[in-house]
Amino acid sequence: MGTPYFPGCTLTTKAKNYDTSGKAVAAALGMPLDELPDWQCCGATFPLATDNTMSLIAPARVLIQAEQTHAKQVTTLCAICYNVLKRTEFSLRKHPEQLERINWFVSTDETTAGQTYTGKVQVTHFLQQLRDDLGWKALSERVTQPLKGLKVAPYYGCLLLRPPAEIGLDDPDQPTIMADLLTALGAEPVDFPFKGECCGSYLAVNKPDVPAALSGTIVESAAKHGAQAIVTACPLCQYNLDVKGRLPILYFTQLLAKALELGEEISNFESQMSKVAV
Amino acid sequence: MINRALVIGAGIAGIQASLDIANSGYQVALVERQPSIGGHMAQLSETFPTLDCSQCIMTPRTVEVGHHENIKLYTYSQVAEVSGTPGDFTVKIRQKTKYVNWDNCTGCGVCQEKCPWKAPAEFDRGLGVRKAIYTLSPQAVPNKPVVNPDVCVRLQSIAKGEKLKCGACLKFCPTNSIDFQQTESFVEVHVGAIVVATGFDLFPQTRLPEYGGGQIPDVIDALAFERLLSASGPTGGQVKRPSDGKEPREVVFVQCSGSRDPEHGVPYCSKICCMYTAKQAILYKHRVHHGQPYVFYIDIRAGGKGYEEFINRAQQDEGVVYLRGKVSKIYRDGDKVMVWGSDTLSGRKVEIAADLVILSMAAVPAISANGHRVPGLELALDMDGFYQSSDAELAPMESNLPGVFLAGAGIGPKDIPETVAQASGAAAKVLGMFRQALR
Amino acid sequence: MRIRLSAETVHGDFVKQVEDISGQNLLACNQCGKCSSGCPVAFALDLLPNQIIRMTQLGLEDVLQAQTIWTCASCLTCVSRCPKNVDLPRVMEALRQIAMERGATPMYAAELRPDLVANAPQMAIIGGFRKFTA
Amino acid sequence: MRKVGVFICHCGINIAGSVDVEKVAEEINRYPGVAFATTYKYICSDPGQQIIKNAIQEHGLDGVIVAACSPAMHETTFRRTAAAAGMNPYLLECANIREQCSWVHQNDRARATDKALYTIQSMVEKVKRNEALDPLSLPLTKKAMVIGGGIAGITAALDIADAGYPVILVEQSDHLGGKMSNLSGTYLNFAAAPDLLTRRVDRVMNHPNIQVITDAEVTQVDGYVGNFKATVKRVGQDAILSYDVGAIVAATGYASYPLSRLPEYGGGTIPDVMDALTFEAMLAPSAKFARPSDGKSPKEVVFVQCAGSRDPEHGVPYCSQVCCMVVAKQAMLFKERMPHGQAYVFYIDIRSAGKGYDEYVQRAMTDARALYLRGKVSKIYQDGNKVIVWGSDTLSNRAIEIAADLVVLATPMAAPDGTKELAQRLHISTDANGFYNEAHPKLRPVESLTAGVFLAGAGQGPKDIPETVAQASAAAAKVLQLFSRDEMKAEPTIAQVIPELCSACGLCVKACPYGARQVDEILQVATVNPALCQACGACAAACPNKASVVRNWTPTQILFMADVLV
Repeated sequence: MGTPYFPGCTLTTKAKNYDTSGKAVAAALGMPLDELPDWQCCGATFPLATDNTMSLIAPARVLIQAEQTHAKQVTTLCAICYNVLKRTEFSLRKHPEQLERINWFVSTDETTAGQTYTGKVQVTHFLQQLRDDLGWKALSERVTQPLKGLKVAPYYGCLLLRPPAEIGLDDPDQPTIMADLLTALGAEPVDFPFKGECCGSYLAVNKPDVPAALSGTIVESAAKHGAQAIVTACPLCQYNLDVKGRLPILYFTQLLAKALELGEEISNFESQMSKVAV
Repeated sequence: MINRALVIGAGIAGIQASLDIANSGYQVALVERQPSIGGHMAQLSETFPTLDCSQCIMTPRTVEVGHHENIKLYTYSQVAEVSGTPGDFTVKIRQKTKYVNWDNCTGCGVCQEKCPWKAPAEFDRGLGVRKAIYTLSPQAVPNKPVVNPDVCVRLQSIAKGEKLKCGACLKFCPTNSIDFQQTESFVEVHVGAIVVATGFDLFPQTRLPEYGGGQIPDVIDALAFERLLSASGPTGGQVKRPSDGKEPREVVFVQCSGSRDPEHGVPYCSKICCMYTAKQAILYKHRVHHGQPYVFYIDIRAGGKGYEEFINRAQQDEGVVYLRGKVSKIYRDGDKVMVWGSDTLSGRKVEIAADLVILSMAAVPAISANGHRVPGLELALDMDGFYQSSDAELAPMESNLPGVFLAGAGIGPKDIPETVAQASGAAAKVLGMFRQALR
Repeated sequence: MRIRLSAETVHGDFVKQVEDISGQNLLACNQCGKCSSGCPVAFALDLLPNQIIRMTQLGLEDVLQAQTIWTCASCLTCVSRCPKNVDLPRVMEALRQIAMERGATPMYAAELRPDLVANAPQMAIIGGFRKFTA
Repeated sequence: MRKVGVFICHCGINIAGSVDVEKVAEEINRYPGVAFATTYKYICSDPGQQIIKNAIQEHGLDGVIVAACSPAMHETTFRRTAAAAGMNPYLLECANIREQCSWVHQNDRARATDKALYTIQSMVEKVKRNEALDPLSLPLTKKAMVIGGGIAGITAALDIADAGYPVILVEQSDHLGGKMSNLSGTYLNFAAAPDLLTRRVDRVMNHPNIQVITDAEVTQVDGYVGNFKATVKRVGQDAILSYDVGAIVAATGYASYPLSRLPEYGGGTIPDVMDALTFEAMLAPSAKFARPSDGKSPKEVVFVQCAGSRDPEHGVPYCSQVCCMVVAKQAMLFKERMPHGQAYVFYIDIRSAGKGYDEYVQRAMTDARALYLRGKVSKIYQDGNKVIVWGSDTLSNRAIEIAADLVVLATPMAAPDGTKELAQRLHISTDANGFYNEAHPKLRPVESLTAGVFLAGAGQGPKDIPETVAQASAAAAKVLQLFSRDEMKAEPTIAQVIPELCSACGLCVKACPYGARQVDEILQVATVNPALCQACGACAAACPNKASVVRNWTPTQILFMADVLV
């Protein structure tokens, strides 16, 4: 039995290849992801107001569902879902009275009657599982087709790492987790100063010129430092950066799939690499 | 080598230097131009950053000086002339006319009770009144009065050769210590070394016409506000504004009033204003809970132990509003005082209708402020009139004259801990001289 | 123009409301400017982050007219580097909520470019809108 | 039966204003044990003191109470008076009826008068049971140890040695001069400073009264004021040197904050991002003005102030005080080296408070054309052979980017590693930021709370050279003052152990905050070190057998006093 897994809206629609590659890779590594039954949207933004109980119900429901599986952790791939759920977990641990109210509210709904969140289950990102549960060394040993000579720039963006006090996955100013992954896969990580700069996020819908400008700088910088591709853990970053078409923007799971030789239909590696002339 | 030291000025610097020398077994002649010792520190309410009561931490020191067997006090006196060489100076001290025989006076205070003639009390920066015969404060050391000839009608009638007037003090003094025939006298002291600790005064408000030039009653300087805050002050520590005695609800503090302003003749930073202003704003808030203090500043200069933290406290815990901009104009509008400033951070011009305005006036050297220069003691002064150390950085306490040492705000504006350290430092130099002579 | 400061403005309901909603002590900010230094969208702002918090400190309600509060992408760069740990994104959120209470309608679904709505990831659309309806 | 005299002070109107002193005198006169009572306007005045002297002699008083202000004010004064009249000074006590009575009950004359009376009565009960004591005298070693050979230690050592006392100067490194020896010059008297320092170092090395021990650290300190035993260990040598000294000056200075703790500034990772001391070395006239990465001379240099300071989130809430001036100086030196270069300075507040300092910074702006920008830098990263700095100017309200050739971080002045440990060895305390605590922030800046241990320089908190030098001389003054006596007098009103009652349980040893207690294993009885005991009474409270008592503050006395008051 595998780890409960929360894909989130985007991974089942616009970012299907992230989802498929992610699941396949996990299975291949013997750490399968079991998608939560009838999960629902996490809310896509962590509510920042002090009185945010109402807005926390959506992400809290996800945690409640997850806890019913009696697993220790629930995994995500989408950086934004991860951020929202992780901060929710943090916030509910910090404010038991709020947790109590939410538990009560959710248990009044007959479909979820009696279900509560007690903090047993913890939110994690698949990257974290690879690092902490499997380990880079073990991973590299599983690689059958090392990505020799492939220069990839790891792009972390914002929500995978910030705010560090609540997320704690890696240092937001000097992250290494994706670079270490790339090394494990035999690729050559390209460090560049914009790895943690914002891509413009959801301004994509109402102020597209802002993400365009920001993403432009990011991609240019990566290219300037010799990257042949950019790897990310966030569908929104992927979307914003891809607009330029200057470099292929891949999910880290695609590179894993490639290195584990799970086939092009899973990894989508060649097709995306070939889209842009490097 | 004469193992006796002369200390000029009995503020906290002079007091500390005297005690360090006297407690090492050497004699000290301590000269102070005021009738009693303590200097400006005696005027302060509480001190930053610990909010210790100034009187309480200082009184034990003033009392110790008053009773120290190795310290001879010459208050209400001035050094008239210095001659001789290092190790053997002859100092001529002018003792101003007190019109009171201090040898008999017990300091009972009856004379001050009975005297009918009042004048503004300079110790309270003019906010309180004192009699023609006065001591600086009830806690004064020595606690003995002098007569102010400008106010005493008896002395004026004597001067004019008219029929003698008043004489209440004469009548009531239980020890017959009042002596209107007294004249100024001179004494000579022989000393081996000299410590000059003459301190600072405040730049006069009259020099800042755009801030009201001292004409607006509810625009006062920082020392005056200290007196308003002080439990021993004219209002017993209640914040009441001068014009109508009302409790001010909106209070504006104006930093760099004169300082950092070459155009007003004060190019330098007075160093202590940022901290005492924050302190005064906090104390005001403690006295008037619903009141709102504002502070106009250019840079907040909180370089010192616990100082930055103290400013943070003022800003985030005590709700003092800091506005980054120098005030341009202050004028009276009905019972309000209008302050025109700016906040360069929000990029806005700011106007505040204040009930009371406190000017953090520049600190200027007392010595040039009272124009008193001593023949035979030609100390080098810098362009601002402060004493010039032989090396500003590595020999701050050494003057251009061998055997003459410097301490405190007379060298340049500085806060109490730095002043006290310098004073002890100057004492070390004196002790070094005396001890070397032994060998 | 000259603004008139008084206890009413600097400790008025507006400031209190922002502090309540954001849970931040506005005066903890000493205007060092680090937030503006690092803000990725600074180029697209009409007021810089430090000005937003500054105007709020002073109770200047015209801060609500600023486009900045809508342009802020909540990337959290400022708060993760702030020396005084002031959570500026929460302040922005508070200002947005107050602005909306007062009838501000920063964006209409109908006005969005259809191609963007079609291609953009769900999270962008949901997130984008939630930000304006929190 | 004791004959107690009571002298009630009017203190002008300070006391008489709200206390009916005559009534109090009348009442107390009838109180058992009181042989004489009177009032006077100002008892502290000379005629007032005369009254006490006369009464002691006429009535043969063997107990005196002065009911006046706080004993902190005049206890010494009046005890001197009593001694002059031939009475043991420790049979005199002050009853505080001013600060603790008249001043706080100004509107209730009746009750203020009652309170004054009770206060005095309880004091009578105490004085009846006071023993006549003589001040203790302790031996004194007139030799000082100075820890730290920077400008602070050097100056303190010279001032003490010049006064004719031997000094042991212990320095951690292999040379004297400390951080200052790395400076190419100071602010105001730039050129002269290094020379002045060298001359001072030479004087120390050749001074007959100074013994310099380099490469060494103080490993243990026992004893107390006047009688310390300090052991010193030289690096790489097993030999332990031991010294008897009467006073110790801690002048251990500061350490630079590690660059690695500033990741967002590329600290430790970008070669051309350095701290101010490193840049100072680069500026040294002898050195080639070349940046680490490629040896080129930087044309555009960015100075980042408060790089860690005034930043609780980086663990440094305080201001480091000197950076504003150091940066201004370096900006000017840079301009001399690179006349066509441009310096930028990011700051929050310009803290040039000090004689001639503000003018100095103005010169950096106007003459050296350094561009000052008001905003804290957020991010620094390498871009090719440039270092990109992201800052802002909160005055023009612009976010700012500068492509620099070199970045200088004005990092905090921090307490050196090992400060805490040394402090513990010296039995002195450190503050939240690891700097030595002074006895009083205003009036005792160079004294620690442990008698005989003094402080100088940046070890007590960030400060510049003039302040450090003044402090060093001040610390020297305290040492000279201590050494000026032939032996040390100490108050006899300290803790005492009644051997018959003591079970050597050792509770008092734990209770004593001053390490003044020990258990004599042979005699099986607790002992008191008179030099360390501060008479706080913790031992008396802790002792299960009432074997520990503070002399003239015995449980019996306190009970009798309480009886009157409650």
